[in-house]
Amino acid sequence: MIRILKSREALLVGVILALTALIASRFPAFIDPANLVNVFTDTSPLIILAVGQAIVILTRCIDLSVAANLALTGMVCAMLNVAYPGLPIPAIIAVALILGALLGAINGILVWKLTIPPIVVTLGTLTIYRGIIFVISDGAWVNAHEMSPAFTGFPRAEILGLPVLAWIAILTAAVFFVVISRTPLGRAFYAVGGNPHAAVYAGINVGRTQFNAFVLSGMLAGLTGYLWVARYSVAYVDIAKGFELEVVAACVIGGIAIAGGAGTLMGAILGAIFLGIIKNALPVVGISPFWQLAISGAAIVIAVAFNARAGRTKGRIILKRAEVEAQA
Amino acid sequence: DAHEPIRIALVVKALGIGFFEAANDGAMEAAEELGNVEIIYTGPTSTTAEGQIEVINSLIAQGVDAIVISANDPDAVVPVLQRAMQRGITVLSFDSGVAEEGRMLHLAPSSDALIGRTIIQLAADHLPDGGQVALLSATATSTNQNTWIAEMNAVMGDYPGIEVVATVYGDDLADRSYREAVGLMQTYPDLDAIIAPTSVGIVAAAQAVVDQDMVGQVNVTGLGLPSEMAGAIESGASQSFAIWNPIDLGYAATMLAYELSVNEVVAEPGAVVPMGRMGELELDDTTTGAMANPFTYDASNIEQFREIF
Amino acid sequence: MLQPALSTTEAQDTPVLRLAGITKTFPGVKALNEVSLELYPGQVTALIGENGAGKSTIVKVLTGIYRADAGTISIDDFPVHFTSAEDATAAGITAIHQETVLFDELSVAENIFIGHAPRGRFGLIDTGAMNARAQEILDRIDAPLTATTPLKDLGIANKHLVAIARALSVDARVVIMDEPTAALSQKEIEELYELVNRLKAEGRAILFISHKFDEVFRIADRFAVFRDGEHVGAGLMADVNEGDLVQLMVGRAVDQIFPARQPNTGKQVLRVEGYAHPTEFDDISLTLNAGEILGFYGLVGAGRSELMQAIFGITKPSAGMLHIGGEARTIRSPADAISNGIVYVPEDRGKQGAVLGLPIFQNVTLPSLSQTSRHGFLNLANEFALARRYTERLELRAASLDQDVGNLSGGNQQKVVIAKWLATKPRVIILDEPTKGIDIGSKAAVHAFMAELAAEGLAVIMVSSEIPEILGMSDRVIVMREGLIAAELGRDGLSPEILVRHAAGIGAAA
Amino acid sequence: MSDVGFNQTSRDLPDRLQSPVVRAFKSWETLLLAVAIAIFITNSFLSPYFLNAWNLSDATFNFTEKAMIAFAMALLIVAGEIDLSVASIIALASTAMGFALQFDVGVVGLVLIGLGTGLICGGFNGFLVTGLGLPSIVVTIGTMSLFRGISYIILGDQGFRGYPSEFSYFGQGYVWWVISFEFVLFAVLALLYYVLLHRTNFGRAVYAIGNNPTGALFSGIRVARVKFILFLLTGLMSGVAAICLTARLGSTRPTIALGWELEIVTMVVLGGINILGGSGSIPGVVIAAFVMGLVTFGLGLLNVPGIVMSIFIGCLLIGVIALPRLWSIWRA
Ligand SMILES: Nc1ncnc2c1ncn2[C@@H]1O[C@H](COP(=O)(O)OP(=O)(O)OP(=O)(O)O)[C@@H](O)[C@H]1O
Ligand SMILES: Nc1ncnc2c1ncn2[C@@H]1O[C@H](COP(=O)(O)OP(=O)(O)OP(=O)(O)O)[C@@H](O)[C@H]1O
Ligand SMILES: [Mg+2]
Ligand SMILES: [Mg+2]
Repeated sequence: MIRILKSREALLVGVILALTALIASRFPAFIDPANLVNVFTDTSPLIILAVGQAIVILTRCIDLSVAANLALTGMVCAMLNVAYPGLPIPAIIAVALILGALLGAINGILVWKLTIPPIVVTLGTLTIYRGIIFVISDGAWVNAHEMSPAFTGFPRAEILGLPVLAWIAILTAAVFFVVISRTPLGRAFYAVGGNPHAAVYAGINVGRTQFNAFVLSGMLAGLTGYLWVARYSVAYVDIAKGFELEVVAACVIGGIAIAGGAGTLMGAILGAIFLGIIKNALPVVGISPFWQLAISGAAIVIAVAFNARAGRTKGRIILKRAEVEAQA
Repeated sequence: DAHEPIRIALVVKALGIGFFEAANDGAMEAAEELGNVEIIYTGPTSTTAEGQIEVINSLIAQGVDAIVISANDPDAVVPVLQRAMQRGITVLSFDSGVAEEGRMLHLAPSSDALIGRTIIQLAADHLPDGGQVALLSATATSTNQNTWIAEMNAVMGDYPGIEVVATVYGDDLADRSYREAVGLMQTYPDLDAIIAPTSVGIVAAAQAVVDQDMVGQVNVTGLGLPSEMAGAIESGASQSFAIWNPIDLGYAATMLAYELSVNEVVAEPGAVVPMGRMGELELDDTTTGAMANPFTYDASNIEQFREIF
Repeated sequence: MLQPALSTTEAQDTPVLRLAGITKTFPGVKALNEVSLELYPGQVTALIGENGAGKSTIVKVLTGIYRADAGTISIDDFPVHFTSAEDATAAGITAIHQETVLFDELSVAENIFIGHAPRGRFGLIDTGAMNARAQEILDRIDAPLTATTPLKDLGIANKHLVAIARALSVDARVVIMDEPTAALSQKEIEELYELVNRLKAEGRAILFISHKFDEVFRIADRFAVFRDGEHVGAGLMADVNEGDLVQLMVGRAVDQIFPARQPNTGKQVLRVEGYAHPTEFDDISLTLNAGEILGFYGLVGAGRSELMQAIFGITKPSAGMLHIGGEARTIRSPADAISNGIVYVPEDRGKQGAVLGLPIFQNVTLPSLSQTSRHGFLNLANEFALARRYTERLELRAASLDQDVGNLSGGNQQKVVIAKWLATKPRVIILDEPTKGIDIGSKAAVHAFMAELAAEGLAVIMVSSEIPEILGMSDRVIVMREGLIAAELGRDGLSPEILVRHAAGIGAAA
Repeated sequence: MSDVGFNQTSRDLPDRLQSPVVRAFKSWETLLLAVAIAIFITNSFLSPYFLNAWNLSDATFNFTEKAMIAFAMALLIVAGEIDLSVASIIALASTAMGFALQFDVGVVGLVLIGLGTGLICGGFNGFLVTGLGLPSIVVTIGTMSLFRGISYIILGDQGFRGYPSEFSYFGQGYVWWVISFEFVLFAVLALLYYVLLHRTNFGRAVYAIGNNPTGALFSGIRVARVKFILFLLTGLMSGVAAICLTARLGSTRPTIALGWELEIVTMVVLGGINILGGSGSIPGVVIAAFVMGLVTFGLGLLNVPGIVMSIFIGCLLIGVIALPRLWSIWRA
């Protein structure tokens, strides 16, 4: 019980609740259910990407290409929709998942087969993917009026009062929760990140596990690409530019160790929600737009500092006396 | 060499923006009319001054005859443009201006005062009893939007019932603008209109109004492209909006560049420079001239223009 | 050179596993050169050899972690090929590796079963079954552990038990143990011997790697000796004595007796008064004189390393004073300690002792750069000269001084670390388990060297968990238990029994 | 005991197996230099405007400011840390200088304010990383927003302009003929950082820390202090770059130098600095700066959009690292 209370996730939940209460005390409309749904929906892309990024970071890698992958896949989906307006949504989603996974696989194969450091690989593919968007679209935007209503309507459609976009975030979290905790692959993510050297001894192929992480992260980025483009009804070269760092920030705020091997999916999701609330609350509570950037930056720094304090391992205790005190 | 084509570079804020693509069409039209003119359409991929400077550097190196620029930052590009002028290149700005010392003349799409009045007038037309309006601008640093907003504020006295409750910035990013628009509607439940004097912001705001089920309550207006705004007019999210014709703007800028570089017209206060089918441009004390009045689009004429730009 | 006492044709059984002509080359090192090895069911084969002889390398070849450049592995005379650790497990080979190969963020059960966890519905891991089976194995080896505990909550010795449990979680015909007792206390070592006997009785073939001769003679049936990547002999333990084995191993006789030392105690150099720490140790007072070797004995986990690290400025004590040469000093960092003449050879060589990615000479000069440089600018010639002086004195084996330390064997890495400290001309040298995992030849060299240093007037603290080493080397012994000093004993009347009693808290009064 | 000698070779251990010259020839820098020369030759064939002293001089502005930061960043990355807030430090330092304009502080005052702001920001990052023990990649993602955010708070939708004309020398002045002040500064800093990393005790400590921070600490290196100094240096170089860039632009906006951080990291990595710490060299970074400058300028002359250039840079980044590995795989 004490363990649960002291966990990083619980702490983060507490911070999120406190933050929400603080905002609500000044702007009661913020905790209006409709607005909360809104905030959650707005945060959904970040949540989905954070799930993918969390897996990648667990394996001691990092994927800086997620936002570029999102933008490229989104553009392809939008262009497909323009070219074949009749294409059913499931087909579009399949394209998004497959293309995203493919782009992730490119990262993965470079990390796996050529053992290039992930940050270098994804720094490279980040610029390459963005460039490809320009090449295929000739720099032109795809605007709302060119997209079919079904295409733009899908993430907005409501089921039980919640937009599909939000449901997809919930579903993603649920599926990956099972993957992480109950499949050999999920456990391998922890093993590979926690002690890659030892993972080899345990018969785990480190490179392939990292490859799988990149494919999953890419797949989720691709899915988000379609959802993003449909939600905001526009596709162009620069969508979600710089979002990759926000995704990483969400993971780390949520307690995913940047050195790999430690942290939980729940933490990453809470980290995303934390950032989402800050981002969404600031315009709503009427803070000058010029203050927003600094506030979210400060929030990241404070959250990380807090997190590191909370997560500091006390290590073992040799003195019997101290051990007794610690248990008391 | 008379046979070498005259090379006029059109440096835009960022590649891929519909408005500038249309301006490029106008430039091409002018080039065809003039003959022996080559248009180099270029610009950075994101709206930064540093990006434009790199582009201008390479244009200087290529020794183009004229640079026509819509600046991301009126001051930051001044030194590099001054260098261009020192190397004998004609420099003029259009759409979003460059500080006076960095160009020979500035072609404003319309007079700033007129635009300022138009955007508030568009909102006021549908608010006979007054009400709350909010501004959704581009980046906080973009010159033209800031000037228009200033001009608009200057005439607010003529609209006593109308209150501007907030100004927010969507950075000319679709998602950011969308979120800001949603934020506006939540913060100000009684909001009646959103004025977005930017083609990116206005589309995003219209989308947000539709998504928030606020059609009929919040009217989105401002400056936008008919092709992009057709849907918003149809859905009723926007009653009307205005814009000048970007094709004409590109055409006029090219004509001016040609006059200055080939026909050696001197751009000085009070000068009158011809610009082909667009007539003549009269330069004021800051060697700035306005092309034409903004034109208003609504349900009655949108169909006619949506295919054009 | 001694010939193998027994040729394999005389063995009663046929080997279950046979390696022939195995060669493995690393950049610049031929770690294995056409070696052969045979393991017999129901017998323990001890593999011995100096540091860097290639013992661990053959284990890694056998478990599919390395692929041999040449040679064959056959099981029951069928040739097999391993491309990963999984293949080797599937072929019935399991190993307790020299390094701890565990995962802090996973539970004990998950550590035991990672790679071959029981599956339930939809191919998902059956957590319940996994925990139950893990608990079963833990109970079988008398490990006082719960299967669901996160591994990070365990101490180092318990982690080792998990590694053993992991090796037992597959039903293997061949069990390999690479220095399994290095991190265990006496009691746990006894339990391990029992386990080995059980495995033997079940008919499994066991490969047992150790540097401890008493242990080899106690449990092994056969032996194989490697030297410099070559197979130099094999046979039955019954046919050889310790001297023979040592001769085979190092190619010469080694005087195993600890160096004779003249007590040569000089002035007091170090005095620690009332050092305390909230969780690690308390009430520590000690003195150390020039020319003296002070032994620190205790069970693994008694807090000796923590105390030494506090003296060296890594851990901050919450109270207490430290005097050097009679003057009070505050030591806030290792840099302070070094400038005060205190140096520390840590227990964890790879992580704390050496910078594995830097060349030998740079490791040696790292704390002495102010000596070799002028105004903060490097002088490579001086550095090579300094490095050469001290590595030569320690008989370092390497290809060049420019070679990365990571490519050296454990014993040679230890020499680099010691050389590094000697180059700073310290007054006090603390050696934490200086001969842990070091072969007998290097061990004797380190012991002789320690005696030499003390004779030169250096004050030496030697932390060790090996009783013979403590008895053979120390002028005085401090025994620690659970973060406290349990006893301080003079050289006279020291016996293994007294040491163990104090360390375990049984009470010397009896 | 020292006579026992069980290994004869230990007596005559050579200093090195490979002479430093041979080693240098086989190095990353050689490969990169070949790439740079190839690009130079290709460019001079593709565009008639390329081989022109003034044009080449103009082209150097594309990379000099970024390279100055890249030098300090290289040391930081060798030591196993990273600073993603550098571009935001430029923004804040430039803002501080612009703010100071109204107090008539003079050119020297402006320079000191620019450098000082850089130092303070670097010190703040350094404190968070070494004082509180936080991971630098995350800390600097946070301060990246924070520093630029402060610029926004101060500037809002305004900009600062009207820098004294002497100030513009730092960004627009020429020392001699086509040799700009910025280029000279770049060259001098390259030399300084070369000496610092490769020829001093401090540089050795940086390598040791990058290889094994614990081992370095146990060897008496003041790890936290060295890292803190590296963050200070990176902040300082961002301040220097802010001075040059502000002088070149003649104005300050909060969006100044947006997105530079990743370009700078790319430059450092392309230069052969191991992103995981522990290895790499300053000459590599210098060549990488030229490679990136040449590619963007060469393609710019062909009016290739910047984003398409970035495809080239991305491919170059991965390709240059991948090639040697592909080669060894292919040979095996
Ligand atoms: N990954 C590697 N790369 C390069 N050289 C290696 C590598 N692994 C081992 N070596 C070298 O191969 C030789 C054999 O090493 P190995 O670890 O097998 O020795 P060992 O007999 O187990 O020694 P110890 O008793 O110290 O454990 C040594 O010279 C070592 O330096
Ligand atoms: N559970 C643990 N968590 C973290 N570090 C540990 C743990 N167990 C051991 N260590 C570290 O590993 C090293 C070796 O520990 P060891 O078990 O030898 O204990 P010790 O306190 O050093 O005592 P001694 O030297 O008396 O055996 C020490 O540096 C210790 O700090
Ligand atoms: Mg070994
Ligand atoms: Mg210890």
